[in-house]
Amino acid sequence: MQNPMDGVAGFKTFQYLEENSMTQSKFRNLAIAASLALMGSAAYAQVKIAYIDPLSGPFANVGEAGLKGFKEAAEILVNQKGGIMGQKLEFVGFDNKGSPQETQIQLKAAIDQGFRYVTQGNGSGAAHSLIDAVNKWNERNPDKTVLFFNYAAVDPTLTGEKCSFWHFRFDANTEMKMEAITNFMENDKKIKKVFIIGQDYAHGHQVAKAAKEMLAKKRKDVQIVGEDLHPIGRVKDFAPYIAKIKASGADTVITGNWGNDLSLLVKAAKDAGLTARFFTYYAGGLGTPQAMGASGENKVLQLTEWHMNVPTKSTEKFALDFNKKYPGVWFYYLRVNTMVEMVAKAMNTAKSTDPKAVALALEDMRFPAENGEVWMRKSDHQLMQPLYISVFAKADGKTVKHDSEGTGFGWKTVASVSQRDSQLPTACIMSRP
Amino acid sequence: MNPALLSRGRLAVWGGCLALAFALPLVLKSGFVISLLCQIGIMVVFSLSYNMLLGQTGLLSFGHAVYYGLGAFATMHLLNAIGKGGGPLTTALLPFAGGLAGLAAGVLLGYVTTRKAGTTFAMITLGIGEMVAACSLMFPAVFGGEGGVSGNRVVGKETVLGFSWGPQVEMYGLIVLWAFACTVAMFALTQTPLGRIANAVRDNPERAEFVGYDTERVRFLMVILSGFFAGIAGGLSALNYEIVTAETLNAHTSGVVLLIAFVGGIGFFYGPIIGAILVTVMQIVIGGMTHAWLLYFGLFFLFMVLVAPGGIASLIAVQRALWQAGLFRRMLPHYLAVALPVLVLLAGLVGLIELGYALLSGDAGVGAGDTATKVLGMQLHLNAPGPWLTALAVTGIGLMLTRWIGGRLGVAWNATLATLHGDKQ
Amino acid sequence: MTSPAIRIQGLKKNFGASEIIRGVDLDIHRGERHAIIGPNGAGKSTLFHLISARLPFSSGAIELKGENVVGLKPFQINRKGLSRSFQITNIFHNLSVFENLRCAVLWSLGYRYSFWQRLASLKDARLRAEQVMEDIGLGKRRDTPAGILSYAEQRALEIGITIASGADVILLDEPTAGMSNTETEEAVALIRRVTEGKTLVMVEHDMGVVFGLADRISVLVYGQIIATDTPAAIRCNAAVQEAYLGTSLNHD
Amino acid sequence: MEFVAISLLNGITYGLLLFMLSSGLTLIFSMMGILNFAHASFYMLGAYFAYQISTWVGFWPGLLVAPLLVGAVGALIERYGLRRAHRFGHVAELLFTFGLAFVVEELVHLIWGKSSVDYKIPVELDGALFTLFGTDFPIYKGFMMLVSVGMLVALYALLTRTRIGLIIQAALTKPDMVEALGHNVPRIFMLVFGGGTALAGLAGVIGGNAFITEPGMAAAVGSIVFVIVVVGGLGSLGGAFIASLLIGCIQTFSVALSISITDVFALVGITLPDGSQVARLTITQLAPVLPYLLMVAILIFRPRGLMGSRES
Repeated sequence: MQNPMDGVAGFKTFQYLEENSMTQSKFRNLAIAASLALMGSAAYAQVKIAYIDPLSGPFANVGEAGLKGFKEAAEILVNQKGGIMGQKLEFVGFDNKGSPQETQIQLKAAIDQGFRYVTQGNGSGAAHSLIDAVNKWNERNPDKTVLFFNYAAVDPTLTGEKCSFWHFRFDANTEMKMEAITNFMENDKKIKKVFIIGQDYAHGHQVAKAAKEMLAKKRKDVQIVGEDLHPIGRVKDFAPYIAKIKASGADTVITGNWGNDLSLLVKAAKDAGLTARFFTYYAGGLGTPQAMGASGENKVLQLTEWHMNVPTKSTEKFALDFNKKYPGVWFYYLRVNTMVEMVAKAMNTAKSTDPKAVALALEDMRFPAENGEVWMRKSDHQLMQPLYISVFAKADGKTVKHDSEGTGFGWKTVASVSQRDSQLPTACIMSRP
Repeated sequence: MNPALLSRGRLAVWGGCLALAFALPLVLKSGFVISLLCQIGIMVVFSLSYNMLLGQTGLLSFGHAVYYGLGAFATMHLLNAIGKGGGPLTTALLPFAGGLAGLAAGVLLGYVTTRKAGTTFAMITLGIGEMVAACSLMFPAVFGGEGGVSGNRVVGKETVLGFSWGPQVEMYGLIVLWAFACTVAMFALTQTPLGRIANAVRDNPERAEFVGYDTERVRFLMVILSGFFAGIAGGLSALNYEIVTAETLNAHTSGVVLLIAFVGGIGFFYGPIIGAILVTVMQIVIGGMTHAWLLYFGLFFLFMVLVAPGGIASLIAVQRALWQAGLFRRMLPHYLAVALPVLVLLAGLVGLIELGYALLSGDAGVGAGDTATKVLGMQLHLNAPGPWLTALAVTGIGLMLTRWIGGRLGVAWNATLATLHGDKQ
Repeated sequence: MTSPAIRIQGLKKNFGASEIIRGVDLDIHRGERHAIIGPNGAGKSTLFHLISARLPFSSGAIELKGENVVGLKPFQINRKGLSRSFQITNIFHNLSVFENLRCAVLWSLGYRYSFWQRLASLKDARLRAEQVMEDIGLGKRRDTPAGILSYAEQRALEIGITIASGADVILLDEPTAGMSNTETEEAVALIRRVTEGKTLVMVEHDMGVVFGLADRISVLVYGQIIATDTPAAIRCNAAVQEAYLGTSLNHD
Repeated sequence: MEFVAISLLNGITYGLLLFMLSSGLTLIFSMMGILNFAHASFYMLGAYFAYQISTWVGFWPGLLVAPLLVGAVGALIERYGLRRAHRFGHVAELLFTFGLAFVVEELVHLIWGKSSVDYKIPVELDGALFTLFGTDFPIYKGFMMLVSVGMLVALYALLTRTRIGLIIQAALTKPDMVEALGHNVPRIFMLVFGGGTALAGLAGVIGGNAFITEPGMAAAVGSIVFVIVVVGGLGSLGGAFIASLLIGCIQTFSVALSISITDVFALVGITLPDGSQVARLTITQLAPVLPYLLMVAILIFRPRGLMGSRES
């Protein structure tokens, strides 16, 4: 049985999950929020962004890590540097429990409390729900528009067929990531046989489809020796899948798996002595390195916009401070910082906190992020940024200076993809207000 | 037994509820509260439909969300299929199509599940629920994969009596109408031969067979009808959220409806209504205040199972019986007397739990006990013994007082109940 | 001549290796009051369970009013006009006395699984249930949940449910078990009243009741009927005397 | 061939782990008539207790102590929770365990956090036991098999060679009779519940590090254990054993079959229309649903289960 409460249609009206910057008591805040909600007014001296992600239930750890990242980024990268036209930027958590329907309720709660910006990232289902709801809201309430910043939902259709003027994505989508991975594979002639394994849902299907199409174009000689989809979160023992991969003779595995489905897969591979390399999207953070441990050494590769051993101007310090301040939560999302800085810059440039003006300012923005110059493409609102392929290797204090999540293993860059090279054409036909 | 379904008293209650439901958005203008009321309305229909099985027929189902979810998907697909060809009137009637889908699912699945009652029924519904949920992720063409299926309830520019259903408050009106109609229908069903025989089958299936009824057929019919109303609830949720995801038919949703019905009281028709309102509102209050709300909710549920397995409705019913017998006044001082120690005990427990959360998984993360942390609005040092000892002491005192005064309440309660039943005999 | 109310031929029932009913042949005439007696463990209740299809039998045949009823389910047999009571009270505990009785009359009045008619408007069902309620003397307990009735009242309700549908073949399984003398007398009067003009088959231990009520008596010993005759004849039957060795068949 | 051998090993290992879980559930159900919804939560507790103990004194003491602790917790819950719920009937009991499942999960969140914990396989058991057709068979899996079989033998000995075992065995088939014979049934209930949960705890101790110790681990195995108990037959330990191995092997072998439903039907000469999504599903995709299908089929065609002696 899964936790029966996850789906409880729970609503948190007055969700003040202030982590540590609160000066008033929660109860007083509650009262204020309640009266504001009743009046429906929005007299804030701050710029507030509603963070709508799971804060309870099975994905709560991921949601909480994200929220802490946003708060820290807002504080250090914006508020300590003068804020937004003198106002503070603040992130407030709204618990959607990972449910697309709950997401809509939380959006309503946020709008009621005067929020005009929302951000979300965990789960494309919730992202779809949010993009629909925001579009409809803006259509029905043109004087109170809302803008949606997506920091991690990677379904290509969100900036493709379903693209919206009111949605900006700061993470590379599935296809862009696969483009980068297959570009890398194109040059690695050791790869002969590829096995694709994924979770049996939209994301897994998209990864598999992109991998097949792109490999067919770039490496005609590579043989795809197998393709498996397994139900998400239901497989305990991956040994049979590993046995199958082994039997297929694959030297490379591509997977879009995340969370336990990834950790268990890697552990089972190690147990069975499978030597194939794993190309992954999500091996880098949020507990996966810890769960994989030594079994991932020199076997697991990941594609990210950044990792701890990519040299930066200030993010290294930021990350170390973050890890110290929140023991047990490891800094992972550089794109969160990028997003916070870009949003602040857009507001300052537009000299307005009106969502439409901010959206227009964000379009086509070029920004020197810590991982290199990034560009928000106007045609589909997809951020173009450099990407890194790295392998899980023993921390040595030099090229692998920092380990990941205290495991003694860290990420070693094996290739980087420039912002320009990660670009792909889009199917977006955007309707603009 | 009053021969009229709509006696004057009953008519007043029904009318009052309807009037109250319509009046609420006039007082509470907040869009969020209206969304909330919409959710309550949907859950009322859903949990009442669930109680047709558990409360009225004695069938413990762990897969009721299947009917709800399929109703929602059917409604959404129909909404999208009609597209521009429809109008607000068609949209308003769509939940009926959801009901028909739930009914069809009831015919199909009920045929399999209702062969048995009791534990076997519970497990087979669990299995079928898991199966449908697992399958829903495998057929993205029907269930929309992770993103679900979305649609737009506003069709065209025309309106019916000025309603387009676009604004949430108009949707709320629609939900109230449907919920009211369904509630009346489900209540009426309890007053029909089938409804009564379902009670008989719940109480004693063997005897029901020996007064001429095929218990399998009775269960089957009840599952079908219950599926119909669950499907309507699903259809309403499809219109309300304008998105339906696989989540609507999985085990979580089935678990939720069971909790709601049980907490409200399965032995009474209106129990699930109380449950739907209470569960939702509890989550607002507690969920808004603390990270630990799931824990509090779980403990509350266990408490209800152990202390008031008849749910809130049974507590109300007993008090009402006391009131009518003129005995409520005898108990009132005891209630008041016991309220204080219970509050002390609760305060202590809440303090302990909140301290625990703050120390172990709270704001500053694991092991951050050396910094002053906010707990219940107080700035506390978690590594100092003071707060912990205080909370422990309060809990201890509360426990002792509760046992002492609670014991006296128990004695008075038994005496009063004896008088009550004595009067009846 | 019309066929008997119940005709049993060569009926056998095994539980595993042990044979409980070992070939019973019995005709119950229409309109008679027939008692089945026998020592404990003779299979009397089992015989009832076989007739009413609560248990399947191993071999043999049963006819109800000339119709073969082998393989039918309990509710089907009930619909053919056979109704039974239970040795251990078997009522609808959470329903009121009135509702218990109303449930019992619904099918026979043709309301079946209807969910489009209001119970309250079914005048015939109400009148019939009220009639039975008066007959069994529970008029004052109309709205009391059956579960909290006294034992004797529950036994009366048990009989009430059994006869409410108006079935013309009634099987009563130890209707007076566990009752005091006065209660038994009332129960006998009740049974006599409500089975007027019907076929009654009863299992009973109380010989006073048996000899006071029955037109004919069958004696079941170790799964076989050793005698079927009038009370007077049974009293003098040597085989019966032997089977009941040590027990008196006289009034006590 | 080699694939069959490897899969068989994997299937049996997994099946044995499942048996450890389902044996406790079966015992509890047979004795008390309770379907313990929280059973997998005790499995999770076992893993977390063992993790905590392993951080203090290492893996081996935890192997012994953690299941005992879990059993003690189980016994206390029976004494102060379930026994009370029992007065209100089976539905209340079932709902109690239902609620318990998520209170336990929240408490685990509270105490050990929401992410996975680093519960490691002890060094002594890390590595390959033998290599079969080029695939390593890890020592730890061998160890898991050993513990499972050891537990099976111990359980068998307990049930057939001791007085309490005989009483329990009698209660499996004739619970009323045992009560009538004047045994202290409440205490036996407490023991059985404690014992059953301890078995789940043991499964957690050795399963937690083989897989991942995290708050969702109970939910992940919860429903599969129910399937086993139903398929095997409620109240039948032998049935639970066979069903565990059966489901372990089904899950393992079905992964190997990349043929689609269309192919399956083609084998028996039926051609399915092209293009339907159902037809294109492969057996591998269906693998985790197969146990549920099996359960539904069993419930329809043989409600007492493979080896069960009584219907629920």
